[in-house]
Amino acid sequence: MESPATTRNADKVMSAAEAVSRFVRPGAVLGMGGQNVGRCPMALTHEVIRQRIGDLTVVGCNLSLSMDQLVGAGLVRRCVCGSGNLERFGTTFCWRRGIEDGTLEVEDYSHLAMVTRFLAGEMGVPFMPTRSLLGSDLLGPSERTRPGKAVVIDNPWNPGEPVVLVPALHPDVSLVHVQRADRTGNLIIEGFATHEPEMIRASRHVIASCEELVPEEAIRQHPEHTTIPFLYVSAVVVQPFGAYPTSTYRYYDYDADQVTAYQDAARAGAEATSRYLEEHVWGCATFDAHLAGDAGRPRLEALRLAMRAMT
Amino acid sequence: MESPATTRNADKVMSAAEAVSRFVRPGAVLGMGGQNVGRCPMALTHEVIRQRIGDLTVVGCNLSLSMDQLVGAGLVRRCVCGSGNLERFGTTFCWRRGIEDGTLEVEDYSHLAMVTRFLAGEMGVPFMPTRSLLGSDLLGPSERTRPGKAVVIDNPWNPGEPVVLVPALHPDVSLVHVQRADRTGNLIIEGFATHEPEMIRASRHVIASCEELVPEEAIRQHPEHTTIPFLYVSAVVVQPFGAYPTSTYRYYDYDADQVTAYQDAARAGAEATSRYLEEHVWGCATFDAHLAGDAGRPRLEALRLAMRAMT
Amino acid sequence: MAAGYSHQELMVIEAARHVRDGDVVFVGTGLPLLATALAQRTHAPRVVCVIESGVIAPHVRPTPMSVSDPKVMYRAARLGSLRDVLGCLLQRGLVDLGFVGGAQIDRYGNINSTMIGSPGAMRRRLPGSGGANDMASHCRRLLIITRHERRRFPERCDYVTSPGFLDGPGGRRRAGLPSEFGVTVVTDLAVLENDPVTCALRIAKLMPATTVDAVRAETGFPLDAAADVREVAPPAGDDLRLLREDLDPARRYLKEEQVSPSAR
Amino acid sequence: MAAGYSHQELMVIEAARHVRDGDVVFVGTGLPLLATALAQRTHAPRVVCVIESGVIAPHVRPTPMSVSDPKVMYRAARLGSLRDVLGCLLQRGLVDLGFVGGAQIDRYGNINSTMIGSPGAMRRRLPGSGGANDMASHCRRLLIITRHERRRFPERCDYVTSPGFLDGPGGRRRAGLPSEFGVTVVTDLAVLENDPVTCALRIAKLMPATTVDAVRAETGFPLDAAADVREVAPPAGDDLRLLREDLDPARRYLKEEQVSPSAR
Repeated sequence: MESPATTRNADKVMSAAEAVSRFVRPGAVLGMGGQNVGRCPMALTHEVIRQRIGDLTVVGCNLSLSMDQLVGAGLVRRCVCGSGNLERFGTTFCWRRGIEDGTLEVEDYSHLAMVTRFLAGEMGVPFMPTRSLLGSDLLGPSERTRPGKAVVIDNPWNPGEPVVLVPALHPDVSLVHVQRADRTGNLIIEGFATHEPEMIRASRHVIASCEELVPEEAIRQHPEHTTIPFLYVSAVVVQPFGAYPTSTYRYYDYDADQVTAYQDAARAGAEATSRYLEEHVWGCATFDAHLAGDAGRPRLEALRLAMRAMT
Repeated sequence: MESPATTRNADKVMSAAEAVSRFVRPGAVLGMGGQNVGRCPMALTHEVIRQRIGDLTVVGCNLSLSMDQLVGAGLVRRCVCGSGNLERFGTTFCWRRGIEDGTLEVEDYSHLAMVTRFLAGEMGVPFMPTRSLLGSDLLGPSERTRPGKAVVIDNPWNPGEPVVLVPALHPDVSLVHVQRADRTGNLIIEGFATHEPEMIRASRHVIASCEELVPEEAIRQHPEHTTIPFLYVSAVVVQPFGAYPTSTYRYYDYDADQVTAYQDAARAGAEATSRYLEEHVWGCATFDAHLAGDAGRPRLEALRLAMRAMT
Repeated sequence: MAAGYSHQELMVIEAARHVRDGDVVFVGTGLPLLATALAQRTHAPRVVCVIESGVIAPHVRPTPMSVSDPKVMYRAARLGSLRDVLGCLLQRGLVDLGFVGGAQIDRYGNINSTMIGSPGAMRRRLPGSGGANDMASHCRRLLIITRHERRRFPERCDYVTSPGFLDGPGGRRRAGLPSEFGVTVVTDLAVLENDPVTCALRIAKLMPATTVDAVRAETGFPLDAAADVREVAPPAGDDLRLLREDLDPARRYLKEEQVSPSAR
Repeated sequence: MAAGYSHQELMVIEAARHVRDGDVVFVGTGLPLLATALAQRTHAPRVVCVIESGVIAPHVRPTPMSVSDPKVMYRAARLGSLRDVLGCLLQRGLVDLGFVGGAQIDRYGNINSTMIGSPGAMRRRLPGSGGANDMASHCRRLLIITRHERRRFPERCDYVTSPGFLDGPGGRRRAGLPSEFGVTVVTDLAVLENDPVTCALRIAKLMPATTVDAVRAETGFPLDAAADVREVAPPAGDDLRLLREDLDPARRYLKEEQVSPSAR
C-alpha cells in the first residue's frame, strides 16, 4: 500500500489549490471529514469543485454539506457512508436527488460499521468484526455467503454466534479541517473527533486545512495532545474559517443562515444549486473571497463569540 | 457482561485498602497497567500483596515490577502477556523462576496481539484480527484448526491469505496509576499511554490510583483531554508517588536504586524476595509508610526534578 | 384535548417518564434530547447522556440543532470520537436506552430510515442508518417519538434499517442480536410497547381524548391493547415550565400547535 | 584490532550505516538506539524514531535505560499508546526498519527470545516477544546487534519467537507474511546478511583482524561468504566523538573493553 512516506518530515504547508491538484485525482476515493454542521472541510471541497475533479467516490460516516456540494457540482459517482443529512436543516438534497434518479450510487452502512472499516484500515488488517448490521437489510442476503460489503462468519470460539466482518477501507486521499497544525503535518483536533482519527490513519494521503499554524516546538511541548502525528499527512493548508459555514469547536459556531441558504438552493433543484455554486464557489477565486463576500467580518466575529459562550 | 454501572456517577474516592478489598477477588483476572519502569500501579499491587489475595491471573503487555512482586508473594497462578522483563534492570526473576520450576503458567503473545485482545474487549466484539504471530511458534499447530489462544482463518475477501484472530480479553479488574483523576473517575493519562486505554475500557472494574485529585469542573473544561471517562472506573485512590519506584510522566522519574534493590532480591531467590516484601510491603501499613521509609522526601524531590528536566 | 399544553409537549413529557434514573442514554437532538433533559431535571438526575458525535455526559445548553452543535458538548466529561461512543460504549454493552427515529415502524418494532419503496422501485430516499442500526443492535431499550400516521406504521417496513424484533419471537436471537430488548413508541395518539409474548407492538396507554379504535384507524397493522390501558397522565409539577423556560425557551422544537386528534 | 575504539563502538557505528535517511525506525533502548541516533546525527537526518511505549519522533536525550524512560520521550511529535505505534504504524506498514534482539538467531534469520530448550524441557525462560514478533512480521528490514557466539547461532532456533525467512525461500509467503524482507546481523566478528536466493545468513563483511574461518568457528550452521567480502570500515569523521560525548557520555552501554576476537 502506498504510504505518505514521500512527504515525511518536509515542510508541507501549501495552498488549497496546490494541495488539491497534487493529491486529488479524478476517480479518487475521497475520505470526507466532519459531521453534520461541524468541521466539514469546506475550503478543500470548494477547491475540488473549483478544479472540477470528478468521478469521485466519497466515503465517510455522516456525509453532509461538503459532500452534497460535490454531488451538486456533478463530481461524485458513488458514496459509501452511514448517512446523508443535515439533521434539523433537512436532508442532503443533491445526494437524495442523485440516488433517486439513479445518477449517484450509494453503499449503505451504519456509522459504527464505517468506523470499523476505517479501524481495519488504520490497523493494517484486511477486515474487522462488528455485531451491528445483523438481521437488518443493511446486510444483503448475499452477505451471508459471498463477501461483498460485509460477510457473516461464525464466532470460532462460540459456533452458532454470527459475527459480521467488514473490509478495510483506505481512502486515496482524505480531506479534513482541524484546529491546529504545524508545518510538518502534526495535527491537533479539539473537541469531538468524529471518525477522523481512524480515517486519517487509514488513508494513503491526507490534506488537512487548519485554523492556526503553530510552531512545531509548541506541538512537541505536549505530545500527548497531538491527535495525528505528521507521518500520515501529505499537505497542510492554513485557512482560518476553513469549515465555514459549519462550526469549528473552540473557534466559531456554524452559520445557520448560510447553511439554510445552501439547503434552499439544493432543495429547489439542480439549477438553483448550480447558481449557488456559481456565486459561492466558481465565482470566488479563493475561499477567502467566499468568506469576504458571503460572510464578512461582523458575521464571522459573531460566530466566534457564539462559540466562545459554549466552550 | 457485568458493567461498572453500579458505581456510575458516584463519588468513587476511597483508600487503596477499601478499593482492593471491594474489587479484587481471589482467582480474579487482573489487568496490569504500566510498562517496564513506567507508571506501574505499585501502591495498588502492594495493597493486593498486603491483603494476600491469591490465585490471580495477571494480564497485560509488558509485565514488570508490579507483576513480579505479586508472583514473588505467591499470589499468581498464571500470566497472559507479551513479555516479562525490566530491560536494562534484568528480567523479571520471580516470574522466570516460577515458569522454569512449573509453579507459574504463562500464555505468550506479542505485544500487538495483546493490544488486539484488549481492543476486541473494549469494542464489544468476540475477537479481532492481526497479521502478527503468523509463521512463529507463538501460534501452536493447533491454532490452525481449533480456536485456543488464537485461530487462523482465510481472508474472506482474498482466499489463501491467512489472518490471525485473537479472542477478546475482559479483565475482572484492572489496576492503573494515572496522573490526574476527579472524584467521579474521569482519568487523565499524560505522556505515553501504553495498552491502558484499551485494557481499561475492556475491564469489568477499574481501580485507578492518581497523583492528583482534580475538581470535576477542571476535567470538564477540556473534555478532549479526558483519557478515560468515569463510566469505566469503579474506584479512585489518591496516592502521590503511587508508581514509585517506577516513573510517572511529568511528575517524577523512576528510582534506579530502588528498582535495583528489588531486582537483587528477586535474582537472589525466593527467600531474599520474601525478606524484601516483608520489609517494604507487609512491614508497611500503607504505601505512604513505604515511601517514607524507603525513599524519603529528598529522594522523591530529586526524582521530581529529574523528570522536570525531561518534560 | 386538555388546554394549556400541546400534544408535542405531552409526548415529550411522557417519553421522559420512560427514561430511568442511572440510565446511560444514547440520544440525538430534538424531542428525544428534550425528553432526556427533562428526565434529568426531574426523576432521573443520574442519567448519563451519550451523543453520537463523541460527546459523553455533557451539561447540554438550550437548544442544540445538531449533534455537532457546541451546545450538546458543553462541559462534557469527554469529547472523543465515534469509535469511543459507538464502539467502546454502545457495542461494548454500556448503553441502556437509545432514542431512534424513522419514517416507518412496523408491527415488530423494526425501523426504516433508508428508503420508501423497494431497492428496485425507490419512491423516496431517506438519510440512512446513521447510528440507528447500532443503537437497535446494542441498546437494551429503544424509545421512539413520532407522529401517529397510518403510513408510518406498516405491517412490514419497506427496508429494515434498524432491527426491532425482526420477524417476531426469537427473531433477534436467531439473527445473533441480544435478546434483552424492548421498544416503546410515544405518539400523539398513544404509547405503544411490544407484547412480551408475541413481541408485536400493542397499545399500552392512550393520549387524552382518543380511543383504541382511533389509534387502530391510524395504524397499518392489527394492534392489540394491553389489559390495563390507561390514559397518559397530564404534565406534573414543573414539567411544562422546565420544557418551555429552560430546555426549549426559543421553541426550536416545541411548536405552539394545539391540534386535537379529532381535527387530524 | 585497531586501537582507539572498541568492538562495541565499531558494531554501533556499522549498524548506523545500515539506517537509511528517511527510514521510519522501530527501536528500543541500548545499542540499537545509539546506532539510530548516530545515523540521525550523520548521514540520515530525516530518520524518524518510533519507540514501542507509544513514542513517535522524539528528540532522544542521553541516555535512556528503558522504553518508558522520559529520556526517550523528549519533545516527541506524539506520545500515544501501544496501539498507535504497533498497530497504526507498524502493522499498518509504515515502518521501514526494526531493531530486534534475541538469544538465538538461526540460519534463516529466525529469532528466539522466548525459551532455551523445548516447551517440555525448558532450560531457560527468556522475556518473550514483546514487540519483536510484530517487528519481524511487519518491518521491511530487520537489524540485529549481537555478540558472535556459537550458542547464539544455532541451525534452528529452539523456539521461533520472531519470523525471519522461516524455513527458507518462500517461507514468509507461505506463512502469509510480507515477502519484501531482509535481515542484517552486526556482530563483533562480522556483518551477516541473508542471501537473496537461499535466504540463509551469509558473511557480508568482516570485522577488523578476523577471518571467514574464525566467524564460521563461532557459528552453529554452515555459513557462506558473499563474493565480495570486505572489512568493516573504521569509524569515520565524528562517529566516535558523537558516540562518546553526545550519545552515551556516561558510558551506560558502551563499555571500555578492547577485547580482540582472537582473545575470546
